[in-house]
Amino acid sequence: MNKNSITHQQFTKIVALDIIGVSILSVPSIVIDIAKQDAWIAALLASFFGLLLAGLLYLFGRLFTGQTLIQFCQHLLGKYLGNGIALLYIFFFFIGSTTLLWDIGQFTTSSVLTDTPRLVINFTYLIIVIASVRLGVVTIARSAEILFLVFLGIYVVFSILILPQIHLENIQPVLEATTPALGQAAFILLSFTSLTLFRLLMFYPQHVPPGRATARAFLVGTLIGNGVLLVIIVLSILALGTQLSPLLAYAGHTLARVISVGQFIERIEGTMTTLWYISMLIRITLYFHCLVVGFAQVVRLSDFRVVTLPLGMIVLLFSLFIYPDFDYAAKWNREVWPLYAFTHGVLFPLLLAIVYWFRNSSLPAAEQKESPSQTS
Amino acid sequence: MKKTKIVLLLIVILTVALTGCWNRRELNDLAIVVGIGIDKKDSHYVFTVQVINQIAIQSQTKVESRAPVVTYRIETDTIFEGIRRLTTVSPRKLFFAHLRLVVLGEVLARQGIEEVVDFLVRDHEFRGDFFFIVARETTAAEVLEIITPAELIPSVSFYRTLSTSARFWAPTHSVQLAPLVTDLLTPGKNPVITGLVVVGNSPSKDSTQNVQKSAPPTQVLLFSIGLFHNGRLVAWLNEGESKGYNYIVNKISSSVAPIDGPDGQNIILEISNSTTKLRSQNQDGRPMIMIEVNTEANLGEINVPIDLKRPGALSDLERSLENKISSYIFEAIAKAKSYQTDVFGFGGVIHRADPQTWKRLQPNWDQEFVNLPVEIVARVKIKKSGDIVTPLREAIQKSKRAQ
Amino acid sequence: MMIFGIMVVAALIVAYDLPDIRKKGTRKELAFFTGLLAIACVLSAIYFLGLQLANPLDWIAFIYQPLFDHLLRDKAGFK
Amino acid sequence: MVKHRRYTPPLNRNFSIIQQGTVQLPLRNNLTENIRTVQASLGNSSDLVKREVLIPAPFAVKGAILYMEGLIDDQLLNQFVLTSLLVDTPQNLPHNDGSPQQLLESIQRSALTIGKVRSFTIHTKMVRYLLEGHAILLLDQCPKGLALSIASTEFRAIEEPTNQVTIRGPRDSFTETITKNTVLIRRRLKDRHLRLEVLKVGHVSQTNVGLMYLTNIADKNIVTEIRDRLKAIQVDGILESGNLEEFLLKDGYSPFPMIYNTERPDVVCANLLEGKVAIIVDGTPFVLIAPAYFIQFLQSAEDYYEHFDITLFLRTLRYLSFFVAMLGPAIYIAITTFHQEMLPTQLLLSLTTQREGIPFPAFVEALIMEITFEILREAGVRMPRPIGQAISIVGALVIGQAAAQAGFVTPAMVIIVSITALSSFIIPAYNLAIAIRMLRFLMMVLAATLGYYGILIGLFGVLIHLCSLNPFGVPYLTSFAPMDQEAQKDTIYRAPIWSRSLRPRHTAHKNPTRQ
Repeated sequence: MNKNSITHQQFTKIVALDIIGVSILSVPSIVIDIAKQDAWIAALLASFFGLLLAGLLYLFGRLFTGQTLIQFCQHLLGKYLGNGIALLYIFFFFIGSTTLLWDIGQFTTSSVLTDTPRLVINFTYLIIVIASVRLGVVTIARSAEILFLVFLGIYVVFSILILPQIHLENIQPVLEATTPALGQAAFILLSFTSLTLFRLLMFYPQHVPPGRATARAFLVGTLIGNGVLLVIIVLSILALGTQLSPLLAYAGHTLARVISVGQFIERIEGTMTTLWYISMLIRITLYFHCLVVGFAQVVRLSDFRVVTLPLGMIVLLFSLFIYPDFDYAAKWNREVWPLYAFTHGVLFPLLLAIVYWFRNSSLPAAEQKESPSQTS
Repeated sequence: MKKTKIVLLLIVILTVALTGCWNRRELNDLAIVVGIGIDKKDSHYVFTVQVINQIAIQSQTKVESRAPVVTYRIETDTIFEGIRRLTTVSPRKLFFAHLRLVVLGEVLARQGIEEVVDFLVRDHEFRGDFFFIVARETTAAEVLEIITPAELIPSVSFYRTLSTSARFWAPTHSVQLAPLVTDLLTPGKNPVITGLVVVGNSPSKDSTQNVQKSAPPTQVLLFSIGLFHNGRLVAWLNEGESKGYNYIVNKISSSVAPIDGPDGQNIILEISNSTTKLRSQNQDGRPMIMIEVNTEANLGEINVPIDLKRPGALSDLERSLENKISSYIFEAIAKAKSYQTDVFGFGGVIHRADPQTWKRLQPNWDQEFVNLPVEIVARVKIKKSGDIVTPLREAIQKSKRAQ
Repeated sequence: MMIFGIMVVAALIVAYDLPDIRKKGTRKELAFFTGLLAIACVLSAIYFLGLQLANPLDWIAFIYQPLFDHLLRDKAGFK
Repeated sequence: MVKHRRYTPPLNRNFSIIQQGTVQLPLRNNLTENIRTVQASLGNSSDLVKREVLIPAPFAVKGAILYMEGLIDDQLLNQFVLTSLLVDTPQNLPHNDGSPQQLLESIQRSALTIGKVRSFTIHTKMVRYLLEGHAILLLDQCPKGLALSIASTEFRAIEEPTNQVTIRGPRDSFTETITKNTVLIRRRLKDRHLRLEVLKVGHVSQTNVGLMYLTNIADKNIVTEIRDRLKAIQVDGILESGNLEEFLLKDGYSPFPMIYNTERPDVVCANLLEGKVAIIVDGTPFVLIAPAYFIQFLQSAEDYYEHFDITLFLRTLRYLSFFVAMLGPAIYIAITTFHQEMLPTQLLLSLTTQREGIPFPAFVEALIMEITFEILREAGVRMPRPIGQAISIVGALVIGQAAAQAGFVTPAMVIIVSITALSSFIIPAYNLAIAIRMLRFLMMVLAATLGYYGILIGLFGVLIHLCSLNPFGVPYLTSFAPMDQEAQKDTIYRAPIWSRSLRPRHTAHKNPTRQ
């Protein structure tokens, strides 16, 4: 067994946790706000496109087995253009890390520890993130495996405990939402789930052996992730209703508050915060991993660990004010982020693939060199 | 090398720890708020908080002379300011997560409750599992200052009463935060809140003397349901109408229903199970609401000589209960219609069944609601007649006759 | 106060990583480490002195907001 | 700048003489000279016994028997050495030319009625043999000697295990003698693939360290790595297997144990069958097993002897108590000082009334109680047994009653601390229990600072740390991460033995099936 490889099971769980990521916390209210009681249809749509995207990402990743996305850019487009695209990606990873860390701080300071400075929350969380990035992808994969178990356990308990609180009539009438609303909801959902999944390209071609099992890991992971989101969205609609959910910053958290089984199992929202922190952890870690590894590869450092702490400090700083307030964040998430994610998650990879295809067909002799992986 | 790294990490953790403790509140620094009362007096708000007096309820050193709760009162111009200013009146930090009861003064309720609700939703410390109550014909402060006999803490006492009576007694309706907000927001639904009446307003109500007699001079009765329209209290339902309301919204799990026997005397039926289905039907392009009540009842108390073994006797009882239920429902709807407030969620029913029609009706729903035809179908089934079939009184008469 | 904090954090980072970098890494690693750390410290200092730092999200929004407004909101009917 | 002064251990004098070559010389012909050299190199130590003998006629050769007093078995010496040499020799030995050198060889071949006899020609060896408990036979006019293995076996007998007690299961445990210990293992695994390699570790102690494994199962790389690490050890003495453990794990720090130790032969055998390597150190009854996984420390030998459903129950209990032991006070602190909304109202009321008049914050209260408890526990372990009992009574009174009544601590805190303490006793491996007890304080600090969030951060940290551990190339969290379907048959749930047909993947991939 190769010590550096990630098993397919681990990869499945990484994909799933990564998709669930921050989405489980902040997305339900946005989606329900737009698509009302039909939000679950939007979620289904998003899962469908998510599967499609997962397949494409897998195929795209196969173009450069053994390399990362950044290396592929450099390789394919040469020093200047390649590094240019790479820098755009790194900027994206930077935005991803900082905004997610902001989300952690925002959630914690508004719902869990209200008087604690955001700096402290972000700082402590970032320490964990930096530690896992420094320990390497294999460690991240293993912790993802365990975190996934814990997550799933709490999640299932959570969903079952919610059941007594649901009102089935909340989901009626079905299909009232207009097509644009459904489309937008699905697009936003997608921008939180599969559109940004390309960060996996920063390590998966190197660490996961290619083949059918990997493709399946991609698809199964996407299915699990989207399934979890779908259930949370449905539960939010059923238990909180389409009127209350959009008002709440963190519908999932409020959902945990309404749990009351036999007047005994209640007041457990504190325990349920575990869910959000676990799901966030893998995603931020991956973003930060991509950021430092990408940076190290652009400037060609031999060891990416060197820049983890300084970059971590910058991320921490920006995470304090990246969104000036919650309204800015809400508007950004609805209006700008989906397009931004789309550019990096679909447009650029497509362009890269086209360039690759073009160069490979025009330079058949170079193929061996361009993709040493194809054969191996 | 490793050693220095570990030491550095520990230093970081300890620094954070030592400068920390931002949110820390020791248990004995807390003033546990169990009830909030909000009144409006002229143009400003009066806040009353009921806080548990920990010293008084300490089990080992029980101080009989101390009241189990303390109430603080403050007057401000805005609600937010009020809640913040409250922290200055108590030596301990007010802690709202265990709030059981929010009592709204009738004056305030009639002027609008949106602001109050907004605050309660926004602040994370309010968990939303408390009940709302309107202090009918009195102020919230009055209600919160009463000392109750059966429970040490009055708010908990009201909370319990409310949740038990909502289960065993039809005319009350418990409302928590989330449903209230939903009702306020949903087009085609208006909220209701149970009203509470203070009976026997004796001067000693706010002292422990109130609990030293087995029949406390001042008591609080839960009574009737208050109808809201656009966040404002507009009317009170009487007991029968309140029952009708609960039948419509399917909130009856158990109750008692007196029906008139042949001599005008009562036969009391115990309702063991009741489900209501609301349906919307299209009648010549106009929606109509069908209310279908299916009730199971048991014989409770029979004060009239009636031969239950006679064929049709039970079904006669069933018919008369059906009529009774229908009339409750009818009265409730009539009352709501007269105030143009759809507290039953008929609009939602139409919305779910027929979104197209709803879209047409929604802008003018209040008016449409008044003209909305409603059909009531009540079905009653008497399941058990109690352990004895024949009423005892009749059996005695019979056996005497036989002698 | 916060400036002092930044200095302490920077010192901790240096104490944590510098020995390893000097032992294993090349001049380039050292340069990027110190360079980034310096940038981080300067930015933090600017922020904690109460000055406004540019928000990178605004740059992105500058490009994408019109795109959303014209393409998605007006044409596709997004809210 | 002040240079770091390296710590150099003072060398043992005897050792340095041997090392520096004063006696690195061959044996001479002269018997007295040889004896004198030996005496000199041992510093005329008084426990060196010199017994001069004369091999009777027809040889009539002077000789001497040397041994360290107490290291050899006197009875064996009398019965099998002296008797053979002095009484039976003339009859048994062929009468040839009679040079002492040949005589020695014939004695070795035909006269001595003991098992292990080795010859040597240099002093260093002789001294070493002496110190290892051999008797030395020297003859005059002969530059060669014999080392007779008649070491005293008067050590502790095999007794019941005292630390890893089981209700059901074998009652023998290892002793301080390596030979006895290997026998205990050999007796259980009668297979030609069972290998024992003995290395000597420690310049001074010259401790025998045995490496045992099954060649057809154990991963060769792991064995080689362990052997290499053992050989690389530079130290004066190894007194307990714990010393070795630290050497084997010196390139990474973790509070968590990564080498298992046991005093039970049956546990060692079970592990050998799973492809692990046992390291037996002379002088200690604790045998090391490497590589060890995390879950192994939560398992007990009995798990495999009792019915499997009982095991499921017991292991669930252990995993639960693992977390209780680590997080008990932390969660209590977090809930009572940060998340009071999580308590049911009634409980909150009863806790608040308890806390009325307690002078310390909950964290300090917990700290006081925890430290008191740790002191008591340590005192209980170190004290002689009868006093230990008294200590536990005092402890129970002081902690349980007096402190709560005096208003130092709340009764609730007493309950929490006691439950935590009990939970830490449930963990079968003492070294894991200690690791958790230390982490508990860290968790308490985090909980007192950041509440539940702090605990989560701490748990994440611990998890990541555990995930990054790879003792001897095997993931520490094996069978959870990387997740292994087959290994689930022996984690929290132990499948019936008959259904566990596969050995652990990481250590025994060479020969994966059991049946």
